Order: sequence, then C-alpha cells, then structure tokens
Amino acid sequence: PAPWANAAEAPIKVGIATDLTGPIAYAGNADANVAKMVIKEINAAGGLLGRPLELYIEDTASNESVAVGNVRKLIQRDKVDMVLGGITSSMRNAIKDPIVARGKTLYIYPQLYEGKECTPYLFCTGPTPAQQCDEFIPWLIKNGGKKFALPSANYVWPHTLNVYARKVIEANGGEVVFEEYYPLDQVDFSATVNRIISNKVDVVFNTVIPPGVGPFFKQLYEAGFLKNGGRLACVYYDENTLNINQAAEIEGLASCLDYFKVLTKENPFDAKIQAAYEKDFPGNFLFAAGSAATGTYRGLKLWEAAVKEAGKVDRDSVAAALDHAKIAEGPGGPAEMVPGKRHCKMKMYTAVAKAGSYEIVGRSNGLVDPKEC
Amino acid sequence: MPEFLDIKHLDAGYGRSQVLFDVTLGIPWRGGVAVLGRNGAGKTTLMKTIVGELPAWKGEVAFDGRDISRRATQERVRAGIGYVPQEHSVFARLSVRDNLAVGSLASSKADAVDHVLTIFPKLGQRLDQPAGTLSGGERKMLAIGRALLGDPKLLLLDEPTEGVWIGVIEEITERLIELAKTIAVIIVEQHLDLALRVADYAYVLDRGRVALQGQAGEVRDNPELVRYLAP
Amino acid sequence: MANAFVAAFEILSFGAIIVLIVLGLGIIASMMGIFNFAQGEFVLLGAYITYLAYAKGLPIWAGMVAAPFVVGALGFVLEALIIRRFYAAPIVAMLGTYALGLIIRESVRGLIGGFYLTVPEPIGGSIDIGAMHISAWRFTIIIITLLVMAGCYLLLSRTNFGLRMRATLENPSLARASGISTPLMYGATFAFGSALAGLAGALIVPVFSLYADLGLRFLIQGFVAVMVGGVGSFIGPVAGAGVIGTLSAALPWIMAPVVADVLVFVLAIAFIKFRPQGLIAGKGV
Amino acid sequence: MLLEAAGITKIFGKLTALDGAALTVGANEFHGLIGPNGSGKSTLMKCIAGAEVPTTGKVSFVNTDITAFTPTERARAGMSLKFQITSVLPSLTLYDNILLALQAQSSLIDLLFSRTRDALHEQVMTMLTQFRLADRAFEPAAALSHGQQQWLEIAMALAGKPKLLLLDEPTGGMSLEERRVTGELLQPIKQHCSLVIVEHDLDFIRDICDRLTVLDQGKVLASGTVSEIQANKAVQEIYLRRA
Amino acid sequence: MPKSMGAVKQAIPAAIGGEPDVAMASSGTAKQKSTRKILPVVEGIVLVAALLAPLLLQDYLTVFATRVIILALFALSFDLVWGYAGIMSFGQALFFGSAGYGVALLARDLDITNIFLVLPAGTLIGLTFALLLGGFLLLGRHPSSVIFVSLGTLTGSYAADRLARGWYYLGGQNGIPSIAPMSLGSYEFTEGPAFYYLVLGILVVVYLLCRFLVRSQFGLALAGLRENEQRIAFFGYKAQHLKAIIFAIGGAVAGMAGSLYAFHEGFVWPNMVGVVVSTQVVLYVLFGGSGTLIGAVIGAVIVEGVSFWLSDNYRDIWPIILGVLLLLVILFRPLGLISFVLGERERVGSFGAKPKENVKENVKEDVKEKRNAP
Ligand SMILES: Nc1ncnc2c1ncn2[C@@H]1O[C@H](COP(=O)(O)OP(=O)(O)OP(=O)(O)O)[C@@H](O)[C@H]1O
Ligand SMILES: Nc1ncnc2c1ncn2[C@@H]1O[C@H](COP(=O)(O)OP(=O)(O)OP(=O)(O)O)[C@@H](O)[C@H]1O
Ligand SMILES: [Mg+2]
Ligand SMILES: [Mg+2]
Repeated sequence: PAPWANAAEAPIKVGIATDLTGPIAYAGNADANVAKMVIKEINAAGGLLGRPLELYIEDTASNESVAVGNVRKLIQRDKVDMVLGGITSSMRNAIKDPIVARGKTLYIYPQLYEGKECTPYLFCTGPTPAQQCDEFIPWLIKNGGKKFALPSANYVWPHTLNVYARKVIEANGGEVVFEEYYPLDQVDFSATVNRIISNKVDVVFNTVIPPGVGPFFKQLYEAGFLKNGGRLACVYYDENTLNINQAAEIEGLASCLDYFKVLTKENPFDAKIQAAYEKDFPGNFLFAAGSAATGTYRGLKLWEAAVKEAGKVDRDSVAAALDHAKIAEGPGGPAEMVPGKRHCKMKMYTAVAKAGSYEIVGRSNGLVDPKEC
Repeated sequence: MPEFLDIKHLDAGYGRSQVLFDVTLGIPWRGGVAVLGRNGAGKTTLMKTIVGELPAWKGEVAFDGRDISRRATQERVRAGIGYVPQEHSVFARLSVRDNLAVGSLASSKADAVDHVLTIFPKLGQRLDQPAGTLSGGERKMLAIGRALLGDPKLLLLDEPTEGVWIGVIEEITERLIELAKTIAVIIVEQHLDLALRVADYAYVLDRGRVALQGQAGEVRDNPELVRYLAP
Repeated sequence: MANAFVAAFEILSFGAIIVLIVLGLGIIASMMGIFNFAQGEFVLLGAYITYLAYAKGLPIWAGMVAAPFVVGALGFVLEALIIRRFYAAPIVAMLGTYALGLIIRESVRGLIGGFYLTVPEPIGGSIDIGAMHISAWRFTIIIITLLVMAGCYLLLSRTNFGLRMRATLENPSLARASGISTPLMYGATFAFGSALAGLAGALIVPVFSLYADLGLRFLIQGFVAVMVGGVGSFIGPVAGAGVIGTLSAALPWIMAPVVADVLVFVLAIAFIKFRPQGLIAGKGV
Repeated sequence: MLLEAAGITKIFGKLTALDGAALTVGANEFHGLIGPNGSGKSTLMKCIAGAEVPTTGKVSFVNTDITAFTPTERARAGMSLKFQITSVLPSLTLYDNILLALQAQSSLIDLLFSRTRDALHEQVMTMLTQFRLADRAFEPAAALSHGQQQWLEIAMALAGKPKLLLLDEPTGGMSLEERRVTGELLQPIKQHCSLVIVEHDLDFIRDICDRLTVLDQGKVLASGTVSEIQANKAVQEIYLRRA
Repeated sequence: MPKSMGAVKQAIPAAIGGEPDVAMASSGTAKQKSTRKILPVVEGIVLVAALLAPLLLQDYLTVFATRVIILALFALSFDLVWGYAGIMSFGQALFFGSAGYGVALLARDLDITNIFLVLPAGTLIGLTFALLLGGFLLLGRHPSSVIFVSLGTLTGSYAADRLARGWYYLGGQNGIPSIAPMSLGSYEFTEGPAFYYLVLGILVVVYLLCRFLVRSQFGLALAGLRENEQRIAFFGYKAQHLKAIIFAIGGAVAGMAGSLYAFHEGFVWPNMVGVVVSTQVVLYVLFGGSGTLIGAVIGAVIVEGVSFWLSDNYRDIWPIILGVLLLLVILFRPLGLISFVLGERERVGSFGAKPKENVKENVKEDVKEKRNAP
C-alpha cells in the first residue's frame, strides 16, 4: 500500500492457513475475513514497530495433505513471521510440525478445542474444556437435571472434552447415564434417541457435529425429548449452527462460549468490531465464536501486543512476550495469556437458544482459567 | 427408373484404413442379390455401411429414392431395412422371448412372433433362456427370426447359415426364396448353392472392389469365380 | 413392545431413505452399466432446489415437486454432452462422473456458503400413538418410497421402455439395427435415474438439512447396496438398499456404533464375494 | 485311449443338454463330432476342455482322471480349445496373440527374463505365414474380418502344441476353397496330435476324419468309422428330419 | 457383469474418439507404418527435468517436488495393476496408507526410523495387505468382474479409512502427527534436496524394474489378462495367480511410497488409507495416460502441480476449476495427456519385433530394444 512505499523496513508477514474450501469453509472464510479486518486496522493505525503488516492467506481445504503443502508455501516461500490458523484438531496436528518444528515459526491456534496441546511456540487462543465446562455444567445441573447423556462424534475433541465434563458432572452431584461415540458422518440416531428417552435423561451434553447433529436434534425433538422437559447442551453452538435446525427443534439449547452476538447490546466494544466486520464482509460468513473468528481476533491482537513489547519479530522474542501478553478489549471482553501455559484466560458466557437466537443467561466472574499445560 | 437400393461409387473403411473402393451396386425392389468374396474381401463392411453402422466416406447410398447416407442406423431400419449381422447377432443377456419382443417393437402384426416360432420350432422350446447361452445354430435362427419380425422391405443377411444344421439350412433357403418374391434380400453367404438359389443376381467382391457381377447362373459358371473365392 | 415398535419403525424409515436414494443409482448402474459418481450430487441438487423454493418463500412441496423435473432435465443434458462418451469404458465413466460431481458439489457449496441449512417438512411434527412418537415426515417418506418403487417397477416391467433399455445396454449396435434409437434411450434412462435422485434429495432434505456433502454421504453406501442387491435388474439394487439401510440403522441398537459402521461394509464385501451375482441375480426387471 | 469321456450329463435348469454322452479318441486320431443344432456338441467340447462342469460323468485324459481339473490345468496337460464364437484378444496384435498362446506354459522365471523369446519368434512367424496372416502380424486382432479371426483362432489353438486339439466349427464363414486349405493345414499335425472337430459340412468331415460321433438331443446316436456312420439308419433318419 | 470385457475394450478407441490407429495402406497389402519411438524421448525429457529440478526451483518447491515424486511412485503402483493387468484397484490407498501408518507406529512406539528398516517394512506391509485383499477379491472359483474388484477395493479402502478414524491406537481422526525423520545412522533425512534425490533415485529404480517387468514376456501375459482373463486360462495361464502377483507387486510399490510419504510429510492421517487418496491416484494415472509407465508419472506431476498452482491463484474456487480440467481431459483425452504425443499403437505396443529389424539387431539382454525396434 502507498503510505508504506518508502518505509525503512520490509513489512512484517502474517500467515493465515485456514479452510477456505471444503466442508468447513464457512468458518475458514470468516477467520480469513477477521484477519483481513484486523490487519487493515493495525496498518491504518500506523503498523507495527513502524513496519506495515502483510497478510498471506493459504487454503487448508479440510485436507491435511493439501494443507501441509500450502503451509509450506507460507513458511518456505513467503517466510512469514507467524502462522495463525487451522480449525479442526486434526488440521492443527498436521500443520503444527511443518510450522513449529520443521519451520521454526510461531503458531497460533484460534479454535476452541480439547486442550492438552503443550507444544512450545504453539499458542492457543480459543476456549478449553475447563473454560467451557467449569461454570456451564453446574448451570446445566441446576437448570436441567442430574442425568446426563454424552452422545459424541468419534474423534479426539469429544473424547477429551467428555473426560473433563464427566469429572465436573460427577463433582457436582450429576450422573452420566451413557457416553457413546459415532462415526463422524452418522446421520441416523434412532438407537441413541431411544436410549435417551427410555433412560429419562435430563441433559443431552452433545458433541455430535454436523452433519449428524441436525438429524440428531430433530429425532430427539420428534421423540418428545424437549416436550418432556429435556435440556440440550452443546458447547460449540454459535450463530452459524442455529440454522441447522428449525428453531423449535433446539428451543432451550444451552451453549457456553467466549462470545455471542447478543453481547453487542451490552458491550460497546463488541458492537464496534461486529459492526466493522459486517461492514467489510456483509456476506454469509458470520463473526462467531464457534468458527474461531473470535479466537482469530484475539490471537492477532495478543500477538500485536507481544510484538510491540518485544520490539522485534524473531520467534523467540515474540514468544517470550506473547507468553504473558494481554489485551484490554476483545470479543466478549479482555483476554490474557497465562504465563508459561501458552493458553489464554477469557470471559465465558452461557446462552440459551430462544426462538432462533441466543439469550445470555450466565456470565463468568472475570476471566476464566484455561487450566492447561 | 432408380433401383430400390442404389449404391454409387462407395468408399468406406475403419479409422484410416480404407476397405471398400468405389463400389457400385443396385438392388431391385424384390428378389435376391448375393454378395460373395473370400475372407476379408469387404462383404461385412459393405453391409455395415448400408445399415449405417459405418459411415460412408464417399459416394451415395440411396434407398427407395432417398439419400440415406447421412441417416442414423435406427432411422434406416425404421425406413424398412432389416439386418442380420454376422457376429453378435442376438442380445446375449436377454431371453429369447425378449429378443423376439425387441424385434417386433416396430411391427404391428400380432401373430408375427408365432409365425417365426413355426419357422424355427426349436426357439419355442428355449423362450426363457438367455440368448447368449443358445447353441450356435439356434442363435442364428433367433437372429433371422428377429430381423423378420421387423417387416423389412430390404433384408440384409450376413452369413445367415454359418453353423446351421443342414436340415435347417434347407428350411431357411426355402423361406428366403419365398421372401425374395415380395421383398428385396441381400445375402452374404459362403454356401454358394444356397446363395445362388436365393439370388437372381450376384456380386463378387475382391479386396473391396466389385470384381465380378451378373445373373446368378452366369456368375456360377464363370471360371474366374474360384479364383476370387480361394484364399 | 412399544419400544420394539418404535425401533422397527425407525429402522424401516432409514431403510426407506436409503432405498429412495439408491433407486436412481441402481437404475443407471443396472440399465446403463455406469456407476455414477455424480449421483450424490444429483441428490444434493434436488435438496438444493427444495431449499431455494423455501428460501424464495414458495411452498416447500412446490420445490419438492419441481426438484425431480429440474434434476431430470439436467441429467438429460449432461448425458447428451458428457456421459454419452463413456459407455464403452465403465471405469473412465466412474472418473468422469466423479469430476462432474466434484464440480456440482463445490458449486453448490459456494452457493450455500458451506453452511448447514434447515428446510422444514411440509408435514411436520410427530404422530403420537400413546406414549410413542413417530415422525410424521419419516412416515410420509416410507409411503412415497413405496409408491415410487411400485411406479418404477410398473414402468420397467409393463412398458417397452425397460425392454428397449436393456436391449440398448446389451448390444447398442444391434439395438440400432432393431430400430431402437439408442441415444434417446440413454438420455431418457439417465434423466430418469437423475430425476429419482432429485426426488430423493427433495424428500430427505428436511430430515438431514442441506449441506454440500449431503449426497456424498450416501454414495458409497449406495454402491455397496447396488452390488449386494445385484447389478442388472431394477429389483436387485432396491433389495440391496433395503438390506444395507436397515442393517446400518439396526446394528447400532445392539453394538457400539463405530463398530457397526465398519461391520456393515465388511459384511457386504464378504457377501458379494460369496454371492457375486447379488441377492437377486440380474434377470428380468 | 488319449481321451475318454464317459457318461457326461449336463443339465441347465430344466434342459438336459447332454444325457450320458461319451466320446473316446485315440492317439493321432481325427474325430468328427456332428449332430443337429442344439444337440450338445459345443457343450460336450466345453465339458472336455473345462469351460463347463458336467453335472455327472467322468473325463480322463492320457489315463488321468481330469474331471476336477480347471481349464488351466487341462491346458497344461495338453488340451487346447477353439471356441465356436471367436474370442481372440482384440487389442493385441496378431503376433502377440500367437506369442501369448505359445508361451503359455513357460515358467514365471522364463517369462520374466524372456529367455524363450528368440526361440519363439520363428514359430510365431511360421504360424502366421501358414495361416496367411503374416503380412498383418502387427495389426490388432480387432481389425480382422470374421473369417480371418477364425484362422487366427485355429493358429492360436495349434500354437500350444497340444496333444489334443478341440475345434468347434473352425470353418464357419469360410468358403469351400478356404475350407480345403484349412483341411490341408490340419493334416500335418496328425503326427503328434489328436483332433476333435465339430462341423456341419459333411464333405469336409469325411475328408479329414477317421472316426465320427453323432450326437442327437444330448445322446450319442452312433459312433464309428466314417463308412459305418454313413451306413447307419438312425443317422440317415435325423438327416432327413427337420429341426 | 457377464458382459465380456473383450467387447468393451474393443469398443474403446472407436467410441471415444481415439481413432483406431490401424496402420495399413489397404486391406490386402497391409504394411506397418514406420512409427517413430516417442516413449523413450518422453522418458528422457522427464528424467532430465527431474534431475535438474532442485537446482532451478526455490527450496519450498523442492520440498513440494519431493512429495510429487513420492506420489508419482504411488501412481506407478496403480498403473501397474490397472494399466497393465486391467485390475481396477480403486482402493490403492489402502496399501499406501497402511504402510504409512505402519512406519509411523514403528517410529512412534519403537523409535525405529532407520531407512534400511522402515522402507522394507513399509514395502512389506503394502505387499501383505495387497496379498490379503487381493487374495480375497481375486482368487476363487469364479473370476471376479472388473466392477466387483473396483467396488470391492473401494469399499475396502473406505472401511479402512473408517476403521482408522475410529481406532484410538492409530490416533483416530487426528492420525499420528510429528513422526520423527527417517534416519541413516546419525544422518536425518529432513525435507529438502537430499530427500528429493533419495526419492528420485528410488523412483528411477522402481520405474526401471516396472519397465523391465511389463516389457518381458510376463508383461504380455498381463496384457492378455487385461484383454480377457477367461480366454488366456484356456491357454494354460494361471490367470488368477498372475493377477494376485501383480496386485501384490502393486501393493508393495504403494507401500514403499506410503512409507516415504509418511516420513516426508511427518504425519499420517485416516484420509491416507481412504477413498479420497484412492481416487486421487486413479486420477493421476488416467490424467497422464494409463498403460504407459511414464503417463502415470506425468499425471501425478501435472495434477499435483496444477492443484498447487490453482489453490494459489484461485483460492476460493480451485476445486471447481480442477474438476472442470479433469472432466475436459477425460472427455477429450480419454487415453490421457500422453496421447497428445503418443499414438495408440505405440501405447498398446507389440511384444514382437518385425522380422527385418530383428535380424539386424542382435542385442541379447536388452528387452527394450527388442520391443521398440524402430
Ligand atoms: N474393425 C476393423 N478395423 C480395421 N479393419 C477392419 C475392421 N474390420 C474389418 N477390417 C478389415 O477390413 C477388411 C474387410 O473386412 P470384412 O469384415 O468386411 O470382410 P468380409 O468380407 O466380411 O470377410 P469374412 O468372410 O471373413 O467375414 C478386412 O481386411 C479386415 O481385416
Ligand atoms: N448355459 C446354458 N444355459 C441353458 N441352456 C444352454 C446353455 N448352454 C447351452 N444350452 C442349451 O443346450 C443345448 C446344447 O447346446 P450346444 O451349444 O452344445 O449345441 P450344439 O450342438 O453346439 O449346437 P450348434 O450346432 O447349433 O452349435 C442347446 O439347446 C442350448 O440352448
Ligand atoms: Mg464378414
Ligand atoms: Mg455349437
């Protein structure tokens, strides 16, 4: 861009590797958009260390093999100073090695996930199981009941999350009636629904993901689960996922995330970024927590803070500063890295779906600890 | 007066290799015409070009006064050409019954199938058997029967009696002589006797060219004939 | 007792859905000898058209009625432009249709933004019998599936269409020599198979919601069903679909779903190995 | 006896195609198999070569019971079959078609390291020349006319140097002259090989065969030397009867 | 399907626009047109390009090229079974991926990364799995139809994919990340030129072996198999054994490629045994031209190269463009890109040399010369 034409130093390069195509492209595109927005904002405010930021975006295509190839472009061809991205755990697993170990570059992972990622130079800016369960599950027990079912997609996030959730459920006097795993693309849940109904489960703590989750909730609804006072809970449900079912089928569904769009009503800063985002990207790709858009925002801002503090962009200096970086304002409120843990403290909100949108029903007292590493 | 089927200066072949060279022949409205020649002379190629399985490279094929050289096979067949191919002449996985049903799709006569079954009683015993499992001779009978069902005005027979039992050949010959009284029949045949009994006129192909032609009797007596039929 | 009834219904309804999806696939595979890898995308298009009608404020059933016709017409055009070139080489056909499917799928993904979108049922809610709740729409699907099956059967067995089609596949040049217009037959059959896929998509979208991989999800299951049932007839694939559908819905009732999932395929291959002609050997309709 | 097939019955669904048929062929004997269409000639040939499994019956070849042998094993024991419907390998060249038949019995090592190729070349070209196909040796077999494919198939069947050659209507689609040539080509193999040949052309059969077997409706009607058969009443009768 | 493959095959060239390139002047006096030998030229060009690549390419592209070469090796394995023996292995990834998983487990659980252990191990795993699956699908009383084999292998690969996703020991959905580099003593093969030349060397060796194989008389037996399995059984070929052997060899090559891939990429994941990768390899080969070894290599290079370039330049719609390109090639070049330079006759080839040339040339061991006599 013109104002930087005669800047003394070369631009700082930011790499984004995310799913622009493939089944979760809606999330990846939203993340890419957020990155564009933040970078534009930083550049408009004079850049970083007097240098402009330059954004490099690569597609991970929900295909690990394509992803690794493209990430190498970022690292080896574009020589970016930092990579942010990856949405699914398997993607993070696939690309972290080329970035961190073989590529000697800083990596920020923005999505809510199962925790336990303690690789040096890999920083996580999305919520962890502790952040999503510690306050949420007691709320569910109070507002739903003690008997939990944990139907889950069969991959690492539900497995690990369930271990934690089960601990919290049992610590709070609840009971897990069953915990069961399904192939990721299972779409028929009659056996499961039957077990839920016949065991008189109070809370379905769901980690089934699309495409299964739509038919699952529908079958539950049709079997009368909600009518009989059952409560649905699903910690990745955000504004994007509301459209998977008709409003009635998920009435009362509770979710716990770091950001919901309704917060714009009470929180001016959230209103500001939400408005800025929608102005730049009026399309379908929503600024929402479940798709890592908030984590992306937070990640970039924390990194900005760290670079400012370090005064340079080499990996070790930035990592040292990022270790304890803080931002006063972000989606849903302030955030700060927990020193030595490479995970991020943030505010958490519990919300309930009512007629197709969320209503906030609970807020954390201050920042919640990720309890990782 | 133009002939019923009028072929003028026809060139045809496969891919880049030419097989027929400047073939000219005329088929009258009724009566039999034999096409003879040694293996590889181009007889089958000629038949295929007439029904349209192979495009004519050059020349003219006129049927019933109209140029048909650009028409699709099925249109030629619907216009009244019946064809019994030399190979793959039945629908192997379809039952005999269905093979006959395909033959009579276009025909309006209700008892046509019965008629065919009286000519070839053997087929009547095999109605539900897939045609691919028929014996060689039965298969030929079915192919001829199928072609007859379409009520053709011009019938092309490419070696109809290959592998057929002598007794049946006799039967077929009589039918064909009968048939040739009402429609036009072109017959490619190695059984010289049969061919020349059915046909009034004969053409002999040699390396894709018409080498000899004339009334059946003349051709038979022509001393050259043996040379054209020897390998 | 009530439980067993619900279980039976649920299993049956999933079986019916698989049958519905496999109908078109089976007809194209059996009658034309082509394993159409784009079939899932025809299902997807049917679903998408239904969604479009809904999004434009039209009644949903209008979209459902339009879907088979639109997809059928598209199938006809695609056959003439593309599929026609593949008949001689079934394996090339698999890849050609795969590429076609990829194009359609990714385009639709672009159009719907990669989201999962809900489409309501024209007949919603559940039928309550005592304490049991039965999904009204799934029930409707069972009924429609039965009707469509009967219709197809009649079409193929009582009209000459089926005969012409089988003759065409068996020996195209002889079929032409018997006066059958093979291009038209291929076009019509492919269009018919696509239309059935479109219908399936339209009917199942309320159950599974709309997303780009909707059709792909069922594709391999569909192929396996066709093989189990037996290629070469109409009834074969339908029977196969019934078996695979009910099996994959029933097994999770008695074992871990993840195991059930793999088991279905293992059983299927083993079955095909020892009965290569399929449940119903390819004869007749 | 080189080949003894006894009590061969083959039932297809409701149809009994062969009903206790028998066939014996001695060494260096040319044996004709005749009978009306559908009498079971091809089926009998297939049962002998292993293409069909007889419902009951026993086939022994060079004094070994081969009833349970696969076609491959029978071929390796020294049998070779030309099908009634020509089945050459269409996209391979004529040369390769013959070579394929010639090298069939080589060991895997020989195949891999091609030790036999030079030796085989002469044979391939000789075969092709004999059957008047040499000038087309490097064209794909699909480009042959029907009659030419028949020649090629006979050549392929001969190539394996069988002890027993089974020819099912080898002269279909050939003219009288061509048949004569075929007969001449077959004569020399009598030195080392027996032949079973199915034909409808009686003159041809008479010319080359030592003995005949007549099948009718799956049963052996008569079997014996050519003159015995010609004198046989029952045989004469079926020749008068229509199908 | 009862329909004989012979008939289907025969129809291919005519029906798909590829002229049946019958070189003959007239029906009677047929003479083979002198065909220039293009194949060796193409092979030479590709080899030179491959040797020079790392010198001309930027580092990251060398790494990319390494991967492409591994995939080319994989493509070769599929071409061997499909292009030469006519066995449609729609589940080739099963051997590729299982070997990948195998060596990943060796590295993870037993700390074995020595190249002389892991490569043979991977090859062996591929071979074993291919023998098992091939034995099951290909052997037996009735010869199995092409469609059955293709769907059988496809289903096998699909089931393996799902098994890998569900099996925790294998890392489930996430696969096995961060595999230690392959080693030779204390030397570690990290991505870069050394790794590149290593896999290139392996590719060349395997290529030459394959070439030797398909041009030997064994190759003719394979061609017969491809044309009509039943028919050649009547000549005395043990057709099913031949099939199983070539299938197993294909599996072994795929296994070797899979283990190289696992170490090069540093992770394995369920897709690697699944339908996606299985289809991908089929695409490489069809794209390049099946039935020519070099076609498989070219196909892998071009498909991967084009996707790489497209995903760079048309980030949001590259899968669609890729689909369109594939479709166009399949439609208009059903015999693959190689058919632009290679005639059908040279592709199918002949195992016999014409008499004249054969007299002139008395080369003993060199199979190539015999087949390709100018
Ligand atoms: N598909 C083909 N491609 C190339 N050439 C062919 C093809 N079919 C036939 N030919 C060649 O064309 C010539 C004529 O073949 P055609 O089949 O017309 O002969 P024919 O007179 O019918 O012989 P036959 O008596 O053996 O049936 C032959 O030389 C044959 O080799
Ligand atoms: N697979 C099969 N299924 C059912 N019937 C069969 C099968 N194969 C042969 N047949 C029947 O068995 C009978 C004998 O057939 P075969 O082919 O042996 O006759 P053939 O003596 O060779 O006759 P042709 O001289 O006509 O070739 C025929 O009537 C045929 O229809
Ligand atoms: Mg002919
Ligand atoms: Mg016979």
